[in-house]
Amino acid sequence: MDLFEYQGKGLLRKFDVPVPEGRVASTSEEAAEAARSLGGKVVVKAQVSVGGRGKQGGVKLASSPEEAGQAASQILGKTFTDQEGRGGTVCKRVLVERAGDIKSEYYCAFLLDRSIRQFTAILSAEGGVEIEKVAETDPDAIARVHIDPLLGMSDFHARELVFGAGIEPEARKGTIEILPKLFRAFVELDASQVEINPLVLMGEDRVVALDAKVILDDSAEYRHSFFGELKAVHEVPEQERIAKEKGLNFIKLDGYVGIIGNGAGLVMSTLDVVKAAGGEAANFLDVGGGAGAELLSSALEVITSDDNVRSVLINIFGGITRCDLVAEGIIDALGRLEVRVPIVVRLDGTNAEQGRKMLADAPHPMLVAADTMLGAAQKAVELAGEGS
Amino acid sequence: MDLFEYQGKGLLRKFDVPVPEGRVASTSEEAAEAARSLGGKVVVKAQVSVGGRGKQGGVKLASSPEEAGQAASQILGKTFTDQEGRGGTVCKRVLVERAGDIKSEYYCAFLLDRSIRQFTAILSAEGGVEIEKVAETDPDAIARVHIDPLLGMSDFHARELVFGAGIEPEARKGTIEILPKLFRAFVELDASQVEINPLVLMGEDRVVALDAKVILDDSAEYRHSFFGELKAVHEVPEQERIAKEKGLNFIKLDGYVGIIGNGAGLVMSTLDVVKAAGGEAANFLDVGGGAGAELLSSALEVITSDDNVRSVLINIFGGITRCDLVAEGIIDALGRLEVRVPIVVRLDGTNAEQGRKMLADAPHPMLVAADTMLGAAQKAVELAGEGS
Amino acid sequence: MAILIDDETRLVVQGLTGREGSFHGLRNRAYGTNLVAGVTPGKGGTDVEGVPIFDTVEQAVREAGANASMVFVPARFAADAILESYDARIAVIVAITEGIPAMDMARVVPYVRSHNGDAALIGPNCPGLISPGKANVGIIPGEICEPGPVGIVSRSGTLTYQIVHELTQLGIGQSTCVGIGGDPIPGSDFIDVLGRFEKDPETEVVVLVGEIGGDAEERAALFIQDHMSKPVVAYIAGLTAPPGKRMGHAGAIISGSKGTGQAKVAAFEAVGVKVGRNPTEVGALVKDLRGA
Amino acid sequence: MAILIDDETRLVVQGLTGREGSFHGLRNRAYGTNLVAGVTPGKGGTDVEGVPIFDTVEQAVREAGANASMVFVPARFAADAILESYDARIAVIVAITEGIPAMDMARVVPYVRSHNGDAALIGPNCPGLISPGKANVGIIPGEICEPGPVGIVSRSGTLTYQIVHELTQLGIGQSTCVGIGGDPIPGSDFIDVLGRFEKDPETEVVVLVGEIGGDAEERAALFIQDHMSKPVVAYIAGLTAPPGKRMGHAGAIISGSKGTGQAKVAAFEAVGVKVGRNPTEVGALVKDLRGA
Repeated sequence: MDLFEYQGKGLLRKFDVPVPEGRVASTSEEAAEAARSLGGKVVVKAQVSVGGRGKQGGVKLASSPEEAGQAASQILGKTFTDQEGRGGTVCKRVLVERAGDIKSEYYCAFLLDRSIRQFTAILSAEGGVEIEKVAETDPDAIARVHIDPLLGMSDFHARELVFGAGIEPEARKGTIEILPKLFRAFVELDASQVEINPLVLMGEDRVVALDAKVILDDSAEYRHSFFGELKAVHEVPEQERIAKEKGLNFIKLDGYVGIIGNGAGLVMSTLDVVKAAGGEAANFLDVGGGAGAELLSSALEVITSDDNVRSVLINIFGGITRCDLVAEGIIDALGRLEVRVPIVVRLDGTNAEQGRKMLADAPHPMLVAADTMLGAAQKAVELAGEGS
Repeated sequence: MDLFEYQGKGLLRKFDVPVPEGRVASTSEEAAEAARSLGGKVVVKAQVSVGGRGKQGGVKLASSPEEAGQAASQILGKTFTDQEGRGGTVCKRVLVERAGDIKSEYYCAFLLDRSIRQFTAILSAEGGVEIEKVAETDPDAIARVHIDPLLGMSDFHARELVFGAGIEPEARKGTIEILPKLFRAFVELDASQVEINPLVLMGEDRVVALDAKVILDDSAEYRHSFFGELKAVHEVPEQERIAKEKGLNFIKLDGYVGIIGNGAGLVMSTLDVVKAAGGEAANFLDVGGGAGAELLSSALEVITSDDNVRSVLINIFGGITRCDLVAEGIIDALGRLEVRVPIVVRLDGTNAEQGRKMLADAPHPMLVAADTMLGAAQKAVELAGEGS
Repeated sequence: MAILIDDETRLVVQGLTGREGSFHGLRNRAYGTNLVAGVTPGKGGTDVEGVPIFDTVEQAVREAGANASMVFVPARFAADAILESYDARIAVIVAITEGIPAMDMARVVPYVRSHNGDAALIGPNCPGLISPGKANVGIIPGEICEPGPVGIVSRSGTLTYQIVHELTQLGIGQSTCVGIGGDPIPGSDFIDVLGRFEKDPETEVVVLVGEIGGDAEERAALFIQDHMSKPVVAYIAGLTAPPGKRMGHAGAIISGSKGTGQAKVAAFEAVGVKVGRNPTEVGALVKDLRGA
Repeated sequence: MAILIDDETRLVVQGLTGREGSFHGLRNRAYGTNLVAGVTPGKGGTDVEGVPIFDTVEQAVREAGANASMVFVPARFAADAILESYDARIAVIVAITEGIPAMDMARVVPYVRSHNGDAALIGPNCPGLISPGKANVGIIPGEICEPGPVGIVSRSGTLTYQIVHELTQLGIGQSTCVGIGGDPIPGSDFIDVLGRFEKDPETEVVVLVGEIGGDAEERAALFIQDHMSKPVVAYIAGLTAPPGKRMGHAGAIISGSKGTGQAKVAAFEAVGVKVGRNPTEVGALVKDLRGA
């Protein structure tokens, strides 16, 4: 789960990480009130989980409560896209923070490096910009250390980062102090990433996390009581939300061939095969392992509710999943839904013959059987009115 | 530092280890008052850091505040010896604890196993007796697991202990819960040993630490604020206390040849050589590395204040320690103290010639120079009026 | 021969008394796997259809001679279960459980790998492995496999079945099929399994089934170049996945400039590994190699 | 040749700007040790009598080519300093510092040992080591040593000097003298050092200096029996120490039935290792062996 800045900062504060004083507001009145209680200059920041909000007008300085209210009204309700200009997420909240005198901006991140099975910590003397850009233009400003998960972070790691990145002398002490706190937060929050950009040097040699991008590991939800609360404010598109509630792994895409499969790898492969056959997938939908009739029926419901879908491809290779139950789910869905697009079904593996026979015995005008994965993809693309 | 039972239990309580409710008392009135506030039957236990206090009358059951007071008056002021009947420590405090219905007694310990560089946890289904005896009579009742310090204790370690030792079913849950708490206490307290004998099963399947023998690592004192407070109540023999204050590592022994050396290994070797020459060492005194004149002078003061000492052997091999400073310290001591026993001095290593010359230039009737370690030992034994 | 599991395998299932554990454990036994024990704390002394249950893996090793384990316990207990098997000196630990927190595996995997070169952890979040005709440990359907000369190593489950199916359809059997799982830190990666296939006399060709995300495939390509004499055919799922979209597995995320399907295909082709464009073509490429 | 340190040693001292660190570091340089760097965080760019100071060990390795380190920082910073050297791929780490909490070393020692077979940690709480005529890293007085064929490994400091002195008096020099220190968990134990002496062509005889407490000597005896072709002479200090009395070192406590001086002597004699009754006799025994 990608946390909003204010959520991430709220968690970091529990680990004694210095962050600016601030309040969350979801109306311009609340924002003005927040600015009033904070006093002085404030920054009003869009709370959206996409990068590059600054360039899109999502961060505004305000020197009075009135200005803060105005800034909030410009930001709230605005749609933000990701750095490639894709997607779109409407801003529902702003974070109003006391503005301070920033002397230097750094970058800091903790993440899990799969290749070496260790944590990696990154510190850069240049912050406030994308770390990839710094890596290109000034690689010497970036220091990296690997931290063995069995040993944890030791003081020398922090020193190697600070001296390695060439952090200014007056910021050394503060940075050496903040790094182990961030590491502890990273580990104890079950984060897959803690990124502070920028980490800033302020007056009195204070080093403060001015922004925070924290990603939590959903698998660890069971051992953190705060997960549910954080999750509650995250909104996902309606169709994805319904799918998730039903236990389906669903992602909306831009095409017109609806895809249902079991197992992420097989579904990705099915997407590739549909593309190769000249089609465009309307979605990614993985029913997971051991799906029963009800889940399959739900999956078909989710897919066929999308008006962009012109044909559906069901590609199941039974393992734990039993093809007879898959067939039962399809028959059920066809009975209770008004299905107007062709549904190409390919079944193999556990109880495949039985499943195929069940479908053959329950003919439906929209139901099309296919013998192979490639054949099924071809047929689904053809029936969508496209194809090579 | 070996903690008293009540100190150990106080620390374990911070780690949620269940221990009986109790109060410390240093007079019989306080003990009676403690029993009154606890209510019902109580146990009055001598707080001494030697084993086997039970056999020496150091643990008494009392069913009323009056009985508790009487028990305390019998225990307080009593001298307890170690299990071999040596030494002697006067009991200054009792622990008054609520008595409970004990269904079973177990044994549990966490310690550092040097040979394998891991922690070892021991659980025995037989407690309340010496673990060495159980090891002889019923080895199957003892389960051991090794815990890698890098990984820490995992749940399976606790299960292996509990099922391995054959703990009764009703005590399994409680024991599996208490073990990780004891482990955490062991690690976080910087203990070199946490021993619970007995660990008991009480009513409602509760598993409780009825006794606690906790030894803390003195090297870790700097990171635990509670060390000083615990230490304050520990009394050491007068001579040892003075020596310690001066920075000397001193242990009183039963013989008559006073020994001063630099480095524990060399001092032990000197003791052996004195014994081989037919003498008995009066003490072990290590001035440590880099001792200066003042420390040497103090060392001589400590040794010669012992009336049992009939001769002194100073065996110094200079490394960081400079023999000229050693000589200076000896000369200083001879000047300011009334030394009535012969002092045999053997100097080698850093600045030895200079030191020897200084001593030769400052003759004193009690000062005897020796060329070798063996020769020095022989002479010291002879001058004590003994020898082979 | 085969790799990791075979006729000598003596399996203990951690969680055999659970619904999933008993279903798959007994299914593995029905396939011919020598299922010698189950472990469920507190249920020692009972049995599941004749398979004795022990309280700890250590007992299962000592009393039933178990040398391989399958972990089928819920995610929150799985890291501990893996460590228990490791501590009991189980040689092959197969963790099917999905949803184990990454922080747990970040400690468990390096620990298991660094301390004892002999123990192999497969998974977690994997379908297990099968040496057709010898032993099946996990959830791969045995019916679709045939004994033969092709080793398969894959990050995904059902996609592996698809590829096994393609091979079996062509009359080409498998020495061992290993699903290493889709977690960020798998107990064994492509390289570990490729190294075993290289040494296995029965394996003649290896099929590697990868996915977008991470750099495990790129590292495998380098390993193949330096250490493999046997031919390898690769397949990468997700070539057309839009960047940044999560595709089910944690492993299937495009991270930065690396990890794209195209980069992986290029890495394999650069070291002479043929890459099939779809599962069917993978079968055809293997057939060509066998024919050559 | 010699073991662990020699003419190729390029030493960095962690804590060179401190009083003790500079005294002994410069003394080691005066002996002939190639002292290439010091490390003190925040003092990078300065120097101590011409020896450049760096902020981190990693910089000292990269810029000054350090391959050995001596840790002279206070106990509370010492575990971190050892790990820093290890992380910077220093091959020989000599920790002189005493009083490091056992819990710290319980993590550091297994970590350093398990992850990289090449790095040797000597100490902590040790006098260091010297290869006479080549290099001296630590506090052993160089004047008492002579180059020669005897390897010495010892748990104590000044007692080692005494034994070196006995040998030198008899005209017998030393290849390397290693003080492994008296802590409960030493970075290197007798076995590690004995193994190195066995492989060192310059070492012909080994003297092992032990103490009461623990079972390191007993384990060394078994190692000698199984793996040493070179003769070993042993000495055990504390044979007459009363049981249960602490004798300065944490290592010098009698624990249970094992660890007595008598048990150690018996263990050595059982494998044919001669045990001197005092330091002088150790010299005589070595002389006999050399004469034979």
